[in-house]
Amino acid sequence: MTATIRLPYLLDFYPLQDEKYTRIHQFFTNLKVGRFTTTKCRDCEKLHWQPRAVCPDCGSENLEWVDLPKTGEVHAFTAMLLGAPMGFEKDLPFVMALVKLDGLDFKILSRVDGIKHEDCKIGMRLKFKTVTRDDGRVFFRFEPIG
Amino acid sequence: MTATIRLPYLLDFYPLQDEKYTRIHQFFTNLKVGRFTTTKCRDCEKLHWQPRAVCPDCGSENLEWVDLPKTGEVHAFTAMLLGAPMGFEKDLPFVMALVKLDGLDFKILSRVDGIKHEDCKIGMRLKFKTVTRDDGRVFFRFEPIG
Amino acid sequence: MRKVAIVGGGLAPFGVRQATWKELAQEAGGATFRDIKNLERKDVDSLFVGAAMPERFAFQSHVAPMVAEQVGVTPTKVITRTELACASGQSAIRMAYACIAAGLSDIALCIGVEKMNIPDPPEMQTSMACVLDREFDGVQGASAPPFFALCANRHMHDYGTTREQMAMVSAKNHHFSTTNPFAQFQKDIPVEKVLTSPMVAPPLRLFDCSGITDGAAGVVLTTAERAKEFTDTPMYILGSGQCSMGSNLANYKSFSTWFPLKEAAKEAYRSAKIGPGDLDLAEVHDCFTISEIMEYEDLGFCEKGKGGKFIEDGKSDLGGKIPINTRGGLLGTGHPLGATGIAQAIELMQQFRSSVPRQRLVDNAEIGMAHNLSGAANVHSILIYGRNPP
Amino acid sequence: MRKVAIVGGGLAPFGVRQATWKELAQEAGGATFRDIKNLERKDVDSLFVGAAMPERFAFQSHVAPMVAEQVGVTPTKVITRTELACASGQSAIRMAYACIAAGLSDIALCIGVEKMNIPDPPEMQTSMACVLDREFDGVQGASAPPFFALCANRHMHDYGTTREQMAMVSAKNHHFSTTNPFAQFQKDIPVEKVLTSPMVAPPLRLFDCSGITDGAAGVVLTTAERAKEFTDTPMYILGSGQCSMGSNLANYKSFSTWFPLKEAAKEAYRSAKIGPGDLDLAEVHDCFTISEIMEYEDLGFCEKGKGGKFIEDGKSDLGGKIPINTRGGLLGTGHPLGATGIAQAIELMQQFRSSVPRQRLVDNAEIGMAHNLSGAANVHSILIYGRNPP
Ligand SMILES: [Zn+2]
Ligand SMILES: [Zn+2]
Repeated sequence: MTATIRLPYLLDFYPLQDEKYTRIHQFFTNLKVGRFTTTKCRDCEKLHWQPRAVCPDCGSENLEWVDLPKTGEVHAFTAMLLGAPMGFEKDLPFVMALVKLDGLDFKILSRVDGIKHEDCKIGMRLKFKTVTRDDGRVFFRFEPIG
Repeated sequence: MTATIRLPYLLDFYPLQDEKYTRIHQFFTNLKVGRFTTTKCRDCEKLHWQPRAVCPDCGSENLEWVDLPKTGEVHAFTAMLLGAPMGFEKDLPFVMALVKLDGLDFKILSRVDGIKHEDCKIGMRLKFKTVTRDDGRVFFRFEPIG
Repeated sequence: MRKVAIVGGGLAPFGVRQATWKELAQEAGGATFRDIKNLERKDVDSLFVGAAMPERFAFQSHVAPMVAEQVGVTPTKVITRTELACASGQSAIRMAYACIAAGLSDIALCIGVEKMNIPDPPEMQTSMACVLDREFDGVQGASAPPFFALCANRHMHDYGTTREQMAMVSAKNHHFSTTNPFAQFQKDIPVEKVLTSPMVAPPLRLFDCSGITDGAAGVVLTTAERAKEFTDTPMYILGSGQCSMGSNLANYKSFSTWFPLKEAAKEAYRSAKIGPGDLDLAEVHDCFTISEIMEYEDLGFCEKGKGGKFIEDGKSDLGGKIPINTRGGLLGTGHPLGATGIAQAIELMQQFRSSVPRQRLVDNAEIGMAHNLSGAANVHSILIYGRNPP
Repeated sequence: MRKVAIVGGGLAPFGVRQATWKELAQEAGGATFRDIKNLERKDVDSLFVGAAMPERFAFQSHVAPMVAEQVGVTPTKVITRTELACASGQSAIRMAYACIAAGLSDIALCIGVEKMNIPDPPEMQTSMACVLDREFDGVQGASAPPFFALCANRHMHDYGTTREQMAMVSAKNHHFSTTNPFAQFQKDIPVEKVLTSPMVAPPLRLFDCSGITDGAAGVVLTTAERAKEFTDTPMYILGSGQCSMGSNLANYKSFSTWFPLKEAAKEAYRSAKIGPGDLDLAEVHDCFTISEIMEYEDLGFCEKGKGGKFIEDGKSDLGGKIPINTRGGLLGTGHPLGATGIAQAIELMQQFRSSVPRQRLVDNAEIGMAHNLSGAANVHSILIYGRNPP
């Protein structure tokens, strides 16, 4: 028999996601229904990554939630084969890529599921997906298209 | 059924005690046989607390292990009633004191076993004792004399 | 050496915040830039982040560039985080001061931030305890409340200080914090309530202790010469002092006198060319009620051993000899470690500007002190600020 | 602004040490004072401790006063810890430099120390990963090796850099470290062995990565004016540069050019009034082989994209255009985060003194650079040192 032991807060990479802990809880609420969103400043029009509580360009808190493109391409890739942190050991090996979102400048770091490192290529097309943990917390990853 | 879960290193107050981890492993080896010791510099005669690998007064590494007095008196006292760190919760409440060792200037902080806070007094006489954990690691505490 | 001034600053509200470490930094940055009309983010050339333990409380290291991004600055001269436990915020100001004085930076932002309320309180307490010498003092169960309780026990024994006198410190500072919308606690806590609150580490009770607090604060420093570009009311740094003695408790000379505080005060007064009698007000580190009482003495506001009498006689209250902790202190506003030293500077600046609420205003204040101790009071850090240039 | 010099320093051996964090600090302190004949511990007025993550690796916070006690100094002017991840040690030197230049300190000790080998390697890896943006990048599995692997992947794509060229960096630095008894690794690692070592994060293999290292280092700074009281061979600070851009990886302008490095270099050369061609040698941050190659380019030692060719042509080896990482670099000596920047300064000082072993001596060196990146290369820190006063 195995029991799941909750990691102490200071060993747990997953952000706390609800209203009690973060002003960007809407990001996670949106993820739960498959939306990939971030904040945009209504005052200076700056689009942020990651989502913000306060605009880093103008200091405004008048922000709105907007959808991000859910497709993109590999700008660079690697994989983790050795030396995983706690909570990631059982996932080894896994692929990571900088994903250039379509139409935007952001190159977001993401795990890429469903592919081996040997089969990755710069420029390869990817699409957004979400993963949900046992405790209900979510995060996003990407996977190859088609 | 309960199982003991080892605390991660960064939640475990007890020092790692063997040769693999510390140059003052002799301190712990001595504790295990009931000796309360520290280092003294053979070059400048400085007596250290806590035990050292290098003399802070003259930089010498030519140090010897000497025995400390195992009795002393309460210089100041308190207790922890609320807000214990992990690993200490089940010990609540417990008494702590600054123990002025007989004949020396050191006022060493120590848990004091076998007494309630209400019964403590400045000047009260104490004697050294050791405690041993399940995993074999030791530390010292004090307790009232007589 | 160039003269240095603080030209503005702002706060994120202190308390049990429903916000992450990063979001608190964002708020402090936003508030700071709102306070300084003519300053653009791109003009900031340096950043100093005061933070005690983001590695533990927020599971995040290398926080200086993270704060730069959160607040929208791009340091091209100097960037670092300063850590000095409870004095991490003041340490950020001190390093900015040094860099500007030396000519290594022209406009420096300091952000102090701490997120201390985490889901598991024992894990928070565990992290707090490693501020002391973990291997030899922490393992014995020591953390902040027991350490200051030992000082209180000894101070009561040596000088006859009473529980009532300690409670008066808490009541005074909580009363001040009723005027401060940024404070964690905004209700009066009368002496009687302090004396009957739950015992934490005897003789200290719950309201003898500052809170577990989330918060952030920011200030901007520049040369005295350029300060008027950004504000009509700069606050100048007149002097500083800092001293460290002992780390393991066994190596302290005393527990009822903080010798490193006496040394730091001497140097602060010397460098500012003033004496304690020249101060119009002071922000001192009241992490526990006993701390403020000992600080009255070791800062030279009263004779050694008479700190209890000093609060009893109202000498540290508004209208007294030297009003202390008018923003509510750590007891009233909470103590987000990295933010505290910066929040103290903001209070003095706002006092000099006469922009604090009437109920806590010290009329015509011209010289003020900000003091922080850190850890088990083995380091004391002091800055002396003035409304007029040195 | 007063001119500043380093008058001496010493090391604790780097490696998997059977010693605690505190004991490493003691060793570095001892070695530093042994190196500076006329300096007494009581004359040190300030202490700067460079440490990246003692809160996690050593479960210890508020480390500056702890180091003061461990090495036997009593700072009465300035004391703080500086944290800037992998550049924490250089940050300590920079802050000491600022305080001495400004007149806030006269004699400052810098101690850099890190204890990274802890009983549970995954716990160590977990701590290392929080150097990146933990909430958004770390949660995706990112830590140092994958980040630098992404840079390598992109640099190979953009400029045709090869695996063999990267391996040459490792072979060169490991060869230098065979001359360094303080190094973690003291054996030659030929190119072939690098290329067949276990894959960590493709394209990076084990010997493309610096080690997990325990170590400590110390230096003492004072004014250029007083330097000769303590040594016949002071090393002067000629200039500095530091720049921070981006924190979350999404906000980087490029992964094959480090723009903040280009900015930091520009400022360092400007303030030292030199160009890259004036450098006789450099210590640059080879945490991974690809880092050193990118640094050749972005520091201006060669054209953009030609870093691979630069190592291939032996330009960074002894006798080449600019010998790089003669003590063995991070690849050869290991990378105890807080100690690295200080160990680099010691190497340059010993080169200027001609006291390093003949096999790595750069004859008549007069000007050298120490460079550190930190975290995911979002901050770059540079100091320029000289054998002669500025
Ligand atoms: Zn905006
Ligand atoms: Zn000695």
